[in-house]
Amino acid sequence: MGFFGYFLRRLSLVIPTLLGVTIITFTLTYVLPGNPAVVKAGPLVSPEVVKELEKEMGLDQPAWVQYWRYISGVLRGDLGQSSSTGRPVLEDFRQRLPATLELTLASLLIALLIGIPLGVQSAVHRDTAIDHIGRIVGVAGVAMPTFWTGLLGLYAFFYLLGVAPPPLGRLGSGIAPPTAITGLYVVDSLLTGNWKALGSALHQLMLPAITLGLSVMAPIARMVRSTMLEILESDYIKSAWAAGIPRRRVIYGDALMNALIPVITILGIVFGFLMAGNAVVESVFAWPGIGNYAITSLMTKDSGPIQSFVLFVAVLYVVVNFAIDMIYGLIDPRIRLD
Amino acid sequence: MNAASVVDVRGLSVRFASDRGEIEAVDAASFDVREGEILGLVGESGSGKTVTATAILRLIRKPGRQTGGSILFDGRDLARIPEDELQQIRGAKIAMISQTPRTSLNPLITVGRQVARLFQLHAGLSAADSRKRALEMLTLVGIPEPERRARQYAHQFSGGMCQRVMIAMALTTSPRLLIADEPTTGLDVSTAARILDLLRDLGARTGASILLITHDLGVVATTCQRVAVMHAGQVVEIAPVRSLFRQPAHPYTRALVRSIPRIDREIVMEPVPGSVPSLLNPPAGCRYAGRCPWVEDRCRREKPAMTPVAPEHFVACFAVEDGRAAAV
Amino acid sequence: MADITETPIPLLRPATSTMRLVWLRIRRNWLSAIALAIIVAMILVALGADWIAPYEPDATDPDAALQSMSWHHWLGTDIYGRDLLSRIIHAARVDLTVAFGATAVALAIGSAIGAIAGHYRGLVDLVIMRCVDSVMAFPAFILAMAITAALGNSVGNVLLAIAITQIPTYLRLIRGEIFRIREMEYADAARVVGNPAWRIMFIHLLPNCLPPIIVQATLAMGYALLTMSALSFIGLGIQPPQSEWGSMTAEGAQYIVTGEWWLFLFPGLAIVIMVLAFNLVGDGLRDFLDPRMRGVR
Amino acid sequence: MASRTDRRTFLKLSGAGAATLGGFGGLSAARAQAGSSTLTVAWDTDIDSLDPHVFKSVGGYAVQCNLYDPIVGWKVRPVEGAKGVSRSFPNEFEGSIAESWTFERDGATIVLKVRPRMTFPSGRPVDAAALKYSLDRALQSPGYMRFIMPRMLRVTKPEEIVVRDPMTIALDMKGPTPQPMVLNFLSLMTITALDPELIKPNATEKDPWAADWAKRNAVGSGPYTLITNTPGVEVVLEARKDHWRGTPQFQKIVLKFVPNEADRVLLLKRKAIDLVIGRPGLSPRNIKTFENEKDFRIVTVPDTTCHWLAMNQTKKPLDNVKVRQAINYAIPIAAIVPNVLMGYGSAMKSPVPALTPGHDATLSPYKHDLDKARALMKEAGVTTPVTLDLAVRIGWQPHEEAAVWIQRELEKIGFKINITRQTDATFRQLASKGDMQLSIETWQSWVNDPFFHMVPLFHSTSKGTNTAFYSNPALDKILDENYHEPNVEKRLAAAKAAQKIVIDDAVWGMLWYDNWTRVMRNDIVGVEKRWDTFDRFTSLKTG
Repeated sequence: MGFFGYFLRRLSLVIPTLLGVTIITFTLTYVLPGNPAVVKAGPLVSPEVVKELEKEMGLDQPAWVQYWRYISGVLRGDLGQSSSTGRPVLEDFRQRLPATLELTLASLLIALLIGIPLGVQSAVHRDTAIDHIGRIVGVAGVAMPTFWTGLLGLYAFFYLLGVAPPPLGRLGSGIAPPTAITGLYVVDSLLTGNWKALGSALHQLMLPAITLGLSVMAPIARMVRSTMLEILESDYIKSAWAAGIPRRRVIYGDALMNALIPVITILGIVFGFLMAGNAVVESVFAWPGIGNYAITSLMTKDSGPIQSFVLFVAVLYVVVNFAIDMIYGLIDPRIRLD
Repeated sequence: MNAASVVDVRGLSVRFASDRGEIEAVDAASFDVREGEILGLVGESGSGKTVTATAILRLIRKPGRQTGGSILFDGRDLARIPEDELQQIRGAKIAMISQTPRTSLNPLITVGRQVARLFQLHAGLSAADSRKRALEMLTLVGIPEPERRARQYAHQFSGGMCQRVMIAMALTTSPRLLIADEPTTGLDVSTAARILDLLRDLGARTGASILLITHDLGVVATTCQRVAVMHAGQVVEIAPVRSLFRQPAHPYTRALVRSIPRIDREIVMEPVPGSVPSLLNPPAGCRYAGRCPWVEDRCRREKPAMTPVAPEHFVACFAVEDGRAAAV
Repeated sequence: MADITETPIPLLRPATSTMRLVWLRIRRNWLSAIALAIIVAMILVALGADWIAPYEPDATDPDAALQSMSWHHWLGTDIYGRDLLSRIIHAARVDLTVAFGATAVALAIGSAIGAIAGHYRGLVDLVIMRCVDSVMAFPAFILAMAITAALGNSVGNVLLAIAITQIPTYLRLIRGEIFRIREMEYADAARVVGNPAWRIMFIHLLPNCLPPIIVQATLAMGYALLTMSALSFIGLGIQPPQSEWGSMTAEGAQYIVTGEWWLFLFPGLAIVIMVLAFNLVGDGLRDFLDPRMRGVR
Repeated sequence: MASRTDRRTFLKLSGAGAATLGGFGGLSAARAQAGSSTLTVAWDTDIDSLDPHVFKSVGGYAVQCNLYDPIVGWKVRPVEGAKGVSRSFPNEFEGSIAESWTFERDGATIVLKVRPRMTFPSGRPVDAAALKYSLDRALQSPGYMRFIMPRMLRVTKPEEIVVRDPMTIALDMKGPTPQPMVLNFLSLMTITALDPELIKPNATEKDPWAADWAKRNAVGSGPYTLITNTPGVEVVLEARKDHWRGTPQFQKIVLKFVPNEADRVLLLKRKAIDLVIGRPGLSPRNIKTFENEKDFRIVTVPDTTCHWLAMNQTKKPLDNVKVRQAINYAIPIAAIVPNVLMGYGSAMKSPVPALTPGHDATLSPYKHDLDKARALMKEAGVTTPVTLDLAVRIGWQPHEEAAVWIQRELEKIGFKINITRQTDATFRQLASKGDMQLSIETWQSWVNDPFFHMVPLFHSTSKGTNTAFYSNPALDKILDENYHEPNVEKRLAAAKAAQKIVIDDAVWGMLWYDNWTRVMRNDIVGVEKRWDTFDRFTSLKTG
């Protein structure tokens, strides 16, 4: 019953954290300048009309009343209205979330596919040219602002070379989205065998996903490298060598398997980077996700989406980290069985 | 040399690079392990025993490297054969068990699987057959309820149990040589004794020769046929057990034998006077010179060669050569 | 007794001078050494901006608008005819101020609260740690974005926003170290002898905390620069007349398609180089200060 | 071919750096689509509401102009010397929903004759009853038409909207009203016909005009219908086959949401889109880069959008008329027009735009004269340098650039200017609260009438839009008395008097009038620009 206890222990930390999160998001919006009533009313109306609107929107109530209304709304799934799309924020989120998830997962996949081998090779060839190059590539990946790499990529691969598609959404023009199952176009088109949509979705995804993936690859590579170094020195790897297990299997089997467990724990942090990078990358590539939505809303001081985005990301971050802890517990028999 | 050697180590040198210079961890060590025997390799911590064992399997890792000597196994020099051939030898013909059984098992693979995969790898058995053989092997090394235990992970095993698993793994493919590196470290006395019994028993049954690395002369006395004494990276004396304990020749060996507690076989050794010399740019001569009561100028300048003092009994010491040692 | 299996280190005797060792380590970490040199150089440039910059950063010259690289303007000019090099040099002040400032503020606040949590333990600690958890529930950039959006985008607010995202790191570090020291027997012994508690803390805390803090702070400065530039890109950056590399890059982005690529490239490169430098130095320091790594090879 | 042009342009622009990357031009994905029926447009706005009667985003209005028909329309005529572009002219109207109209009671009643056989997409007729329902809704539903309609049309109650026969409707106004003003008002896309049978089923007791529902659903009779609206991605419009104007060439309009201006330029240059619309759409500097590209066409016509330096009179020393005059003498507008607007605009001579009736370019004495400015500063008694903030909106490139030019000149006459950049929303809030000192403001009047234009900007009761917080009873009196003056001559004379007061008082730091400019694929013609500046896609075609 070790795992259940572990689950409960972690869960008991999650709830106060989530409460804290809502207090922080509420406080931040409460002091956010830009009177939503003024924005809603438009320039041709009198201050009296604005006052009336404020009252209607409950902006004249004390903070704690507004917080209570906010939190009970959130629990009911009412995230307020967006003044720029005129729709409930939840509906806008639902529409845009698949785009964000698709980009995030694709980037994570790219980061893992590059980061893990890079880290392994750096560790195996420690202090050789391979290690140094890997280190520089990794550090350079994090050192470049994502909007900078994104725009450079767009300029080079779309404008100059024409190999990347125009940054106009998730599918090329004239291509109908695949039948919605998961909302992720790549997955859905695979499931329905819609190869045309698959090709287009992958093409559109390519540049933003690489941009975002490169920016979070370094922590993965670094973590893999350092844990691999430690594990390659461990007794069980030595005994694996001594037992004549082939080199590839020792490195990519025995050692990597163990090295990936700590990597799972930093996936939480990587996810945080991804969510942050997402907002910027989505904005650069006009990717129709929630990050882009939040940033556009920032410009128009559309507080509903901003507040909801920050809250949503934080909650998602907490949940993801919790899930990662649970996965960690399930994978590592030392936690699962004790 | 009467019996055939399984492995013949000749003039083995291993060095480690460091910031401050080269560390000569093993210096021209020579010894052999013969068919069916248990050879003890004794010495204080840091005397180069484990490095020697690691070198036999050619598993010295950077910044270390073998700088000289040969390791003859089946008439071939292990230091010079290609890596993929060596892969066929490691685990299959030369197996090793370590002093840290608990950490030497992969924490994420079930114990049974770790044993079974060696059968698959070295004996080419199918997955099902390997599993069966693994269970047999676990039974053989005295793991109770092998079916259940095979599905467990290393952290659910005690140290002694882990060592049994290690032995089971080492013996899966009936190796010709088993290197046991301090196999009883960290185990309580009775467990240690049982592990040693098991080793001796299995060694005899499978015909494997054993290189038993230990710092415990007591273990050597009860387990080994012959013994090689190492000090600061050099082999200073080789002798049959009986001969060594009756008449230790090298001053270091004498100190070691003196340090054995009388009644029990506690692993702790009385310290030999003085401390192990730095292996960083060591002096040219005998490395025991700094601690030796009979030291003379020549000891610091020249390295003594192995000379016979009795049948099968060799020692590297000018004082013994000169007969001065006998005076004590 | 450890055996030789671990490492041959126990056998080492100091046989060479300290200077030689330092040199050896620098040689091994030449990349970090270069990075450190870049940081020092950039600090000097920022301090001496008034003397080094060839032009006044805000001096407009409509006749020289949007010129490419030339002898007169090494990195070209912007739409107002302002010299890009001079602006990058002056912007270094803002960037480094925020990077160092945010780190210093985070360190100060984080240590103070961490010390309180570590000292009082119990309920105080519990409450503080739950607050920390809540703050850490936000990805750093998202939190910085929300704070800047709420407070407005002045240098001080951007600095504060970045600092807030970094506080938990130092707080937890200090708190953990205090807990560890309290557990240690020699601290009790020292107390019996009559050393005041703060002195014990200070004496033992400093050497233990300093290396990870230095490493952390160095890396954090790189992140601060990146956060600031991303904030600028989404329109929450520092406002004119102050300019910083991120806002310059974001503004420059408007001009790539019309051919004035230098306005985008060079300020961005300044960020890349500085972040790279901070990261490499941080990595180097980690290797240098981490006792486990010391002396190997 | 197209890709080669791109490459050459790029090589020219960026010199050596591109040479290394140059070998890949053949991979361009340029879309050749002359005669195509789909028009892909980039804009930077979402649609916040489709309800004609509420205040909304630029996107909302722009789409509505294509989904609804106005009651009366601004007539367009080809612009001389420009290919394929027409514009509206002052006080020229054409029939739309109302095929014709007559005035009764000395201009106090307007009688509208509804176009026969006109239908909604549902097939139901657009008749007097539908129009009556729509006008009643404008007057009563939540939104801002209920404030504006009584003010301009002086129609306050539903009873004043009378159905005379199934195809005739009359509006009884409070008194004689200037005819152009009435017709201008009826040309707004916010006063239109909604399909009553679609609205009614969605009305509730709390929401009798189905305001919630209408926000998300278009119910107009216009040339296009809304197919999809995916906020943040795209809006797709499809042409009606049975619209009274006939079938447009572009059957499908895809409006792509591209918030970043650099991206819009990139997309257009790569021909991934055909046209950029919106405010500002493209800034002059980016427009200029298309000037020598043979694959693109720039359409630019004068417009009524005003840009000025707002001076908050509640802040010292901006309350001093001499200081404000000094600032007007210091503004280097002659340099700003070519260097910031790149010629896509013209210097402002009066707060009433040049195209608006009553505009008088002779009233303003101001020209760039620093000596005069310094003298005025001295007269005003301002000696020590005064520090002022000059606020601009982020992303409004001409404003940001002009601010620097203005800053430089103002610092020469004794100011210290800090330029601050605000997001649009913050900017608007600071302005309406009176927290600005100097700011660059902009205004465009959909109704091309001097009084409609001046009242919100200069009348002391116009909170929120009178950003100078200017208050002058004499001006208020002129504006109030002549707003509904039916005598054209008298009204224009009053407009001139009002202008003179505003100019003499130097209420604005006068900057410029924008041109209305669009960059598009070079084969698109039939561009029509109306007073409200929103694009109508129905007239566009290739040729």
